[in-house]
Amino acid sequence: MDVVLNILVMFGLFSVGLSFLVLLPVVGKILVAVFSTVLVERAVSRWRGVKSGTVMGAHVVPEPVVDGDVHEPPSVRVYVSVYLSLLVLTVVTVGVSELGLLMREAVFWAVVVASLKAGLVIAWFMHLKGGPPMNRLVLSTSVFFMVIFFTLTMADLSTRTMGGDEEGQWATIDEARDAGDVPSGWSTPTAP
Amino acid sequence: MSDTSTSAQRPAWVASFFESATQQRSAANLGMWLFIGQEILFFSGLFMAYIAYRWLYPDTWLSGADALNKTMGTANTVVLLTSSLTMVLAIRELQVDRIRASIRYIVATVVLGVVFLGVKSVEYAHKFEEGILPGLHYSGESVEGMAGLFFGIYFALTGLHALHVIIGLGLLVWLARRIHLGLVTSENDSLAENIGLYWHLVDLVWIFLFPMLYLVR
Amino acid sequence: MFEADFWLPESVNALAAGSDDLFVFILWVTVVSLVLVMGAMLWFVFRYRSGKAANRLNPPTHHLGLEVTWTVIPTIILFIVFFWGTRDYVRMSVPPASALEIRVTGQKWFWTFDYPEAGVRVQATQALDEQRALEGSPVGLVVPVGVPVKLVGSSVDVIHSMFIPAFRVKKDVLPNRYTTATFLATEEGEFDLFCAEYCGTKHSGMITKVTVVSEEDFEVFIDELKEVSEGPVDGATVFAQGGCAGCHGVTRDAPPGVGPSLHGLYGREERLTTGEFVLVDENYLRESIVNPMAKIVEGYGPVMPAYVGRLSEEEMTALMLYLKGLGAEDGAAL
Amino acid sequence: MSSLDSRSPEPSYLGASRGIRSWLFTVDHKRIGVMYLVATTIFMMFGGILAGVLRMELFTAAGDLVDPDAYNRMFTLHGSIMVFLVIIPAAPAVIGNFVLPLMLGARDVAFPRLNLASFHIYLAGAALLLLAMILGSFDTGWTFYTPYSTSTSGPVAWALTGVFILGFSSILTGLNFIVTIHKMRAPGMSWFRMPLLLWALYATSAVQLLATPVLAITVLLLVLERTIGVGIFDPALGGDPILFQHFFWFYSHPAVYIMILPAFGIVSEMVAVHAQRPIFGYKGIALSSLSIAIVGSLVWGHHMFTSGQSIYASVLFSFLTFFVAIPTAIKVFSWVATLYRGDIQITPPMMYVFTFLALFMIGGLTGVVLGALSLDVHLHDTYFVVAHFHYVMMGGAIIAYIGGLHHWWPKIFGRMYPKRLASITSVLVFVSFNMTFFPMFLVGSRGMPRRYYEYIATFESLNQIATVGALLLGTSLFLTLGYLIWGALYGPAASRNPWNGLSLEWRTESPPIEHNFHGQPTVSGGPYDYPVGPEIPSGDGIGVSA
Repeated sequence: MDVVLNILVMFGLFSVGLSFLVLLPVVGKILVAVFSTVLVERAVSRWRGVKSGTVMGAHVVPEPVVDGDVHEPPSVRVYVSVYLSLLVLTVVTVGVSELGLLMREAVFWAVVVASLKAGLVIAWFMHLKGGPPMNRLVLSTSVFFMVIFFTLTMADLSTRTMGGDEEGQWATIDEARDAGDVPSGWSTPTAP
Repeated sequence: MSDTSTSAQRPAWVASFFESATQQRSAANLGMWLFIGQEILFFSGLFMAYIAYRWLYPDTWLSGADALNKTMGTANTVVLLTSSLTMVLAIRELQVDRIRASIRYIVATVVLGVVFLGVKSVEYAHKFEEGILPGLHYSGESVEGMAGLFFGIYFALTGLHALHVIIGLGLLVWLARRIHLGLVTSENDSLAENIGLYWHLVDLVWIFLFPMLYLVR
Repeated sequence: MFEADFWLPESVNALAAGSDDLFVFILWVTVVSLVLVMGAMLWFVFRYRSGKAANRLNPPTHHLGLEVTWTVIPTIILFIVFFWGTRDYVRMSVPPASALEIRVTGQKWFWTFDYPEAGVRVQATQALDEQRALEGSPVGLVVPVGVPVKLVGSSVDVIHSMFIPAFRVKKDVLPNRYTTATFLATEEGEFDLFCAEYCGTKHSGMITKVTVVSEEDFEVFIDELKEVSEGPVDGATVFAQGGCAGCHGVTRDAPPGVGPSLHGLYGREERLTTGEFVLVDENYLRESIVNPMAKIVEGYGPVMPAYVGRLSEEEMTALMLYLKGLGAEDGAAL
Repeated sequence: MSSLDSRSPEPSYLGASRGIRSWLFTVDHKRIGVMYLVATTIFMMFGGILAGVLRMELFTAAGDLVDPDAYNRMFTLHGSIMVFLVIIPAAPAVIGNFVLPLMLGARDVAFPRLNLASFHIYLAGAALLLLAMILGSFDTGWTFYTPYSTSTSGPVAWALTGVFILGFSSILTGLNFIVTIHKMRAPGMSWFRMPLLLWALYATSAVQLLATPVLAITVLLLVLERTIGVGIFDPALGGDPILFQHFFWFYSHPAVYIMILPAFGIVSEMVAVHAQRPIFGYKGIALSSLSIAIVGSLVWGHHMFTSGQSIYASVLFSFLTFFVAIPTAIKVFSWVATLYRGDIQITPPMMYVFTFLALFMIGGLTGVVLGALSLDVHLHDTYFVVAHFHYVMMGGAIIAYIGGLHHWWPKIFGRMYPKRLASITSVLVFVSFNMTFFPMFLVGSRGMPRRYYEYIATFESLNQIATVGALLLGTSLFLTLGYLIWGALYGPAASRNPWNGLSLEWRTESPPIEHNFHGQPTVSGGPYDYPVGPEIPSGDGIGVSA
């Protein structure tokens, strides 16, 4: 096991950890931006040839300061166009899966399309856009924690075999079975 | 300060401990979003398991996705997306005081939810016939490697999602009744908004669940 | 009080040499900050207690210098502790290339040590350890002094953890993969080895010794083991080395243990947890060893580990013979 | 607010209605708080008695008092009860429920029926845990590590379902508090005019809301594993037991902050009120609560340094761990600095502040030892860890909670307990606490693993000191319980504001009326704006500029 390499990797991980803390506010802002789908909204506005911020409905409601007591429901047209975009994106994601991409690319595109769809649902169907800003904070915080959960857990799983030693190697069931060491204490699974 | 100054305009549905209808509505809205936040974390556990084991057993996941019925998955996606549309339309109709239309849209949402569950149970039934059961009970032949694990996650994820759909259906029926009785109105629509938010959450989970389980190979 | 000896057992692992210094450093940090903070607290209480005349004019609510100081100083100390601890940790966890490899297997509730190069195996149940101690032979895990050792651990049932305080070594052994721990013993002697991850009824009995011997003695030890393993297989030895005695009594008046007493078992009818009855014959015995969960005798839990693949056919035959003979003289009367 | 000076004829919340149903189905946050108080106290006594038996068993090196399975079940129950039924609900659900709306100047929490529901859910979860105990009890340890928890016999699934349900109670309480703090603040109460307890409860609630769902899904998967064999953590199917530990600690490490953050808030209140001066570094304390909540959620892997986790992940987690220590240190220094130039009242709550500071510092600093990778390898899963978390959880969270009870007792029940006896008892608690848990540091660092039913003879004398200490500690806690109950029933009537506090709860009656305040209170200054001139106000005056 190359200690120097290890230490280099460790410092790589430190900087990841450090940037987590330093970038906390920035990450938060990015998440808010993504989930308020500012970009999507702008694109739709441009496409429909209207001023940005007016896609929400025929009657433009100034964003309520604290809470939406002023009730001006968005127009049916907006809802239907969001719905149609969702259907198009569904077709896209199914289509992409038929292309036979490499696994990494397939995962990437699936997640991107799913996030777009989720953004549409959240922004318009769930009225995050134009709703109280606190809702964005709540959503981005929970997404942030979810990302933390995924990243730090994967920081363990993905570096286990980096030592190149037996450490972290999977004594898989098949291997164990060959060696006659089936982990026991459980009923043996039905052999496939 | 006292309550008397506001009590003249104070509707009966505003609880005594709230200052105003606005305060009550915004509290309900924030509460629901917090609930959605915790639901995201709840499902993140299963997605975490999915990611971790996908990393450890990529081959199993390849053949696992092949074993699932993509057509039914896509159909269910369309059904759920449509039900989300009928849901927002139901709330919109309620807000412009078209009660009958609103209830009709809720009924449509419920029907779509039932269709979703129907497709899901057909899918489950096929799996069971092929001996595809979660974990220990897996006895199918189509999937290589840690098939029990893959289907453990598949059934746990889709099962919990279906449970959320069932709860949502119950809530929708209850909502329709309350709208019918005039207990939920265009003014006092927090309940409708929140059940709507819940229904969209169920949709959101499926939006991620569908490509991850059915599509990505 | 401020020496490492007071707090920690003597360290005999060359790879962990000096790692105790960090403990002493933090101990001093702790004492100094406790004295400072508690001292300040008590002084303020004495100085400003109610009813005592004191200057209480404009008590400060902010003091930038002070606040920066008490943020920066702990930060610096914590960084020192982090780098120090990580440096020692890396040194302690990386096995030297020339390390002697020993496979450690945890099982409810005993340890098995395999020496792959020599092809020999030692099992360390409490009973076997006592027996070895009486015979004057080395107990438990035997390692040579001055040679780096790499323990490659795994478990056959639940998570256990090999913990050798004198070596500052601790590593969980897992049922699905290998974990490693490493040390270089600097002194001969006997040191405790504990199971540190809770594993059930006899968790606290899953302890043995690490015996560090000279290199010559180590060779003698290995050679003796080789001789024994090449000799004829004896059922009683298999029984003892398999750890069976940890749970099963073999005498007539043995108290009921974790598992049923095996005295006079052969030929008996036993009631199972399912309510069915089973005749104890060779097939049942074999099944219960290989796959104990299949048929469990009423009144006992599903706790016995499976021995599938852990016994050679020869050992199994010898064990069967031994089990059949247990209490045979009065078993016939039944 | 001159009308407040005359006692109103309105009955207090205690006497507003009668009968058991008026309690069990009340939506009044104060009554719900009192019911939580009763429930957690009963469970704490139960958990404490279990601890007593465990200590008696460990009095001698040989296992002779109970059999090993009984011992294993008892420490499991002790841990599960203390964590899930006592410490997690104690401060937020008892003190939080009672005090939070009062401090905000609100008439109730935002969702009173939800609040009652979370109490009922809590009772249901507790009932399931106790049912599991009656059905033969479970021996998994409160950590439920797989594959032990999936393969051992016993009603583990019942206990897990209980934990699942308790999680919901915790989530709903957190949700309720966040909405209440956002939406129900009295006119004039800006974020930085909130008492520090509210900041702490806010941070706590955020953690409850974000971390508890992961516990819920984890135990749900375990239940599915035990009932239908879903296989997600089963090594025989390729499942990874360490993944379970990630799941578990993603909740259970932040859970430590669910326990300790309200304690920080309680201490902040008590130290300012009983030193009769503005708190030092208000913003530092307030914001450090939030940063502890965030950073504390990034460090769970430090429970897994020896578990077979990748060493790179261990290094990362160790690094992040030290960042939690910094805001914590800032808080401790600020509390001590608050004593400077104060008018320090040596009252029972203040005695508990001193106790808390001493014990929590020891607990916190030994945490630094455990955060260092090289030392944790040796100390992990030994009695050193047991001592460390008892210093933090009991010496920190429970001591602050007991102190908080002393602080708000006259508000809750309108009667005062015997103060001198209370002060003396707090010293007894301090001494016997150290006698119990300090020897555990030593046996731990010398190598005694935790969860041991019998141990090698070398450790006997230190264990005997700990056992004697534990019995003394139990006695002093029972004494505390005794005089508190006596005080609530027969003590002298307490004034509206016995400690001269400035936050809103002291402006209403003791005990408060059912709707908390006569009219809507308003706020025009900070919660600790004591006059800072040479004159010290005395007596029962409210002394607030409002």
